[in-house]
Amino acid sequence: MSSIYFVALPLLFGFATPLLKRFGKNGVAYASTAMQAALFLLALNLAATSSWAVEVISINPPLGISFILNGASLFFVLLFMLLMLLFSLYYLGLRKEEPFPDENKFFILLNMLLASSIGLVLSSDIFNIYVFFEIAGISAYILSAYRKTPKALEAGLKYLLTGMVASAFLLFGIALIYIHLGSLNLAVLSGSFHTLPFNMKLLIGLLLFVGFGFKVEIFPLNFWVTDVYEGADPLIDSLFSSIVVKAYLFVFFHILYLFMPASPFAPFLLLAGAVSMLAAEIIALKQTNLKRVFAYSSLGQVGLIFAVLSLESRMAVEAGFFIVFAHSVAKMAIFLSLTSVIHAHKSEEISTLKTLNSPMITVTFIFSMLSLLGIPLFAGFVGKFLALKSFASSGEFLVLGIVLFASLVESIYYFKIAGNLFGKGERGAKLRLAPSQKAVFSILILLLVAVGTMPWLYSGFLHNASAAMVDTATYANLLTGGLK
Amino acid sequence: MNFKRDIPSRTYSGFALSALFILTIFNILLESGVSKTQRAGDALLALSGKEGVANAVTSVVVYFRGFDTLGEIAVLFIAALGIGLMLHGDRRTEHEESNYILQKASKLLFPMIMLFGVYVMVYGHLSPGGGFQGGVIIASGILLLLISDGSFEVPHAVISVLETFAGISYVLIGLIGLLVLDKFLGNFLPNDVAQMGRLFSGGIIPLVYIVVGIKVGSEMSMIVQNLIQRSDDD
Amino acid sequence: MTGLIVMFTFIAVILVAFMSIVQRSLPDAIILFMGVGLGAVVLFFVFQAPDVALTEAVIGAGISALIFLMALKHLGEER
Amino acid sequence: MMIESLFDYFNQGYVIQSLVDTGSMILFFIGFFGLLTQRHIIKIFMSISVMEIAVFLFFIGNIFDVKFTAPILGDGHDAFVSMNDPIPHAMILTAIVIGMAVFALGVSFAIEYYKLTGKTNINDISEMGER
Repeated sequence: MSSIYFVALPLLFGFATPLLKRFGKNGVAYASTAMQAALFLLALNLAATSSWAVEVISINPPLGISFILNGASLFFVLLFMLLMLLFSLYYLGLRKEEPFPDENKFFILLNMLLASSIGLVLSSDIFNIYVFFEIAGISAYILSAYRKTPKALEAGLKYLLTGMVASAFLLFGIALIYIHLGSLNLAVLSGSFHTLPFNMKLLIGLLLFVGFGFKVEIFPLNFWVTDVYEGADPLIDSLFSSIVVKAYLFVFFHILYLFMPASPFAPFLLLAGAVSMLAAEIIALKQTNLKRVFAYSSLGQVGLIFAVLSLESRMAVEAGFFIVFAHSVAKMAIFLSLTSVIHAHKSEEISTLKTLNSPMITVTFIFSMLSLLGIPLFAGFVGKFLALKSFASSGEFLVLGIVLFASLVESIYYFKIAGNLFGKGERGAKLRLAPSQKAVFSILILLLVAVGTMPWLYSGFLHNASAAMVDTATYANLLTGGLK
Repeated sequence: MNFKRDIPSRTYSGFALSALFILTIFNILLESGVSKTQRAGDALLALSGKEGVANAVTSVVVYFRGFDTLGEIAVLFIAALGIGLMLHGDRRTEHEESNYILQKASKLLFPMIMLFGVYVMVYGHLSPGGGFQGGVIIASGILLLLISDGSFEVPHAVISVLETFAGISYVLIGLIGLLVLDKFLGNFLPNDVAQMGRLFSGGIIPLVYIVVGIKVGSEMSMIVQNLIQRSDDD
Repeated sequence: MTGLIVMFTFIAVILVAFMSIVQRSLPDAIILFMGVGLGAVVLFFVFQAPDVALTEAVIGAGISALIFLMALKHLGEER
Repeated sequence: MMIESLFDYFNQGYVIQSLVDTGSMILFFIGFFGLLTQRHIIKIFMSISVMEIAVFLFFIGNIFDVKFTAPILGDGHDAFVSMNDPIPHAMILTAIVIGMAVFALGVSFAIEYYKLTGKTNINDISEMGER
């Protein structure tokens, strides 16, 4: 079973939707969810084999394009498939009383976003990464502007403009790489990148940083993120914060480790991540719009992941992967519950939580926020503990202090939200949840608690994943030397 | 932070701009003397000699880096879908008659443009051109009709059948390559060099480029019609 | 010979691009932008890249011009 | 006689390359300058397109070799020798079409936004307002 199906099947589904419409109103919805379930099983079976694998496309690397399956990329593929499956199950419940207009288009965009995120993670050719960069981008622009309200259109317009500028700089970087190194294959490039003089490395590094920086939401380039989160539908925000950002983060650090293993720019990246976390948490204090608060908290957590991963040690990468998992699951839970709250109460202010009357959603909010804070017995604790340990072990005590202070600030506005949840005011009517939505919430809560209480459950898998991520030597000779 | 207000004022951005500009120019000029690096393209040129295709760029676009073109088709498909979603105007309102010259000229020009578009698409692997260029030329032919003939409307049913057929067959060609050669988008059809000049001489390459042309043509005409139709409404 | 053509076309493209960006009236800016597309087609042709020249001609000067004009039809003046 | 030496001087590889470098960099920064200072939404799309055209010219110009021909067989060339590298042509082909697709989508967003709010100045496009 080859890993091409992750990209080929959603594309086939997208192109064949006019035919699927023949099978009645729910034809497209059930076909899409069934396909995602099948791909999730494929991801599980591929993840079981922990050895490296090369999936050749049209001709053998290093001339052709190929997918590389190692511990790290399979961890991300598994995470994305799991979250997208839960998202689809949740939406199946939601669409009964509040379907999206033009629903077939929504399912096509959903699957294209999934296919391109997985393509970004698996691809080993830098121009192929640019093409997936664009596919993920363009489906995200349309998803954010889907409701066609002035806010949504403004969000889509801003996201599109920053995306176009980012892709112009990224293409400029790729052009320079091909002119001076003669190849597009990541393995060949990682072997010959150090031969470049320092100023060319600086220029290419700067261009790639700006190209990916917009999408990785790092400090100087993330002015557009909160407007997009507030403009888009909360259902779409859950996809942005748990799948799309993580795919771009993985690609950014995958290229950084391959091109510049002990890079002279690492301290600068570390600082950018720490400042981005601090700035996001502080601004989040005075926000009253629910979506905007959790957008800033996503920015903060992404800044933390960025800082940890730029330490480039195996333990730091493992910590980063733990935080990625905990943050994605928690943010998916939060934004899905936000969707139910906003669809029921029609207002996005924090004060609406006072009139919320739904034990399930309250429990989801509390568990996710505790996990984001890194409280023991929850998934976030393992990641944050390892992160602080790796900061300390590589002597970055200033960044350690910034991260601790930012987590303190973060806990302040989480308690503010918790206060509204448990406020004494009269409670509105009980929020009705479809059975599939209840199932999704309970699975997410179970994931947070299970991983928090029993981290040994999958720390072996993550250890192998982080080792694969840092082990660029095998990556290099795998492609050029021994083929499958 | 608001999108535009925070970008520093004109003078400051001018200064930052020129600093970056000097750095880039200095870097690139300094490097332009670097010895001619051995590029992957030369190896692909040798390979494309054996593919039986005269246009090396087409063999790279469709076969060697065929996955990029599949991604490219996905981008265009999503763009057409998004524009259809955004500009979904109602049926074409009564459009005032365009002037006489345009009507007569377009009747004369339309077959030429379509013929040229089909030629560019089908001969993509022998002469410059191919699926993308051919498809867009056909779309500009349809654009000419949309402008000149007020009541003309792109037949939505025909276009979506063409589009679906082209998209599915492209992915199926890829999957057949996966099953036959264990390489997605592998060239499973015979492509001997002897018949270089013949129409179907490059194995799957001409097939794929014609399918790409049909898809690009139908999508571009949908985009063009949505843009024109929307602008008639107010 | 190609060097001279490259130099003069580049100078022309740069001038036309600068004028199209700082131009006050939008219709003129769009027509000048089509000039930039045309200059790019000539340059791609001189750089021995016929496929890219044909694509840039059809898309850069053809369809983009239509999209700009349709946008201009709407967004001309601010309400 | 002086004209031939002028032609020969300009035909050297590194002269053309430095012309291409400077020319496309100036074009890139004209686009970047337009992006930072222009207000109207169409002007912003135009400057981003100028930036992208500059990157395409830079890329194709830098791998262009005066002595080589286009990578297409026919009229006298029957083997792929001494021909320009086809990979950048394929990449730029894809990038032009991607740029146009995203640009067309952006214009449709701008048209819909103008229909609802009548705003085209990028500074006024702020429905949400930062608290």
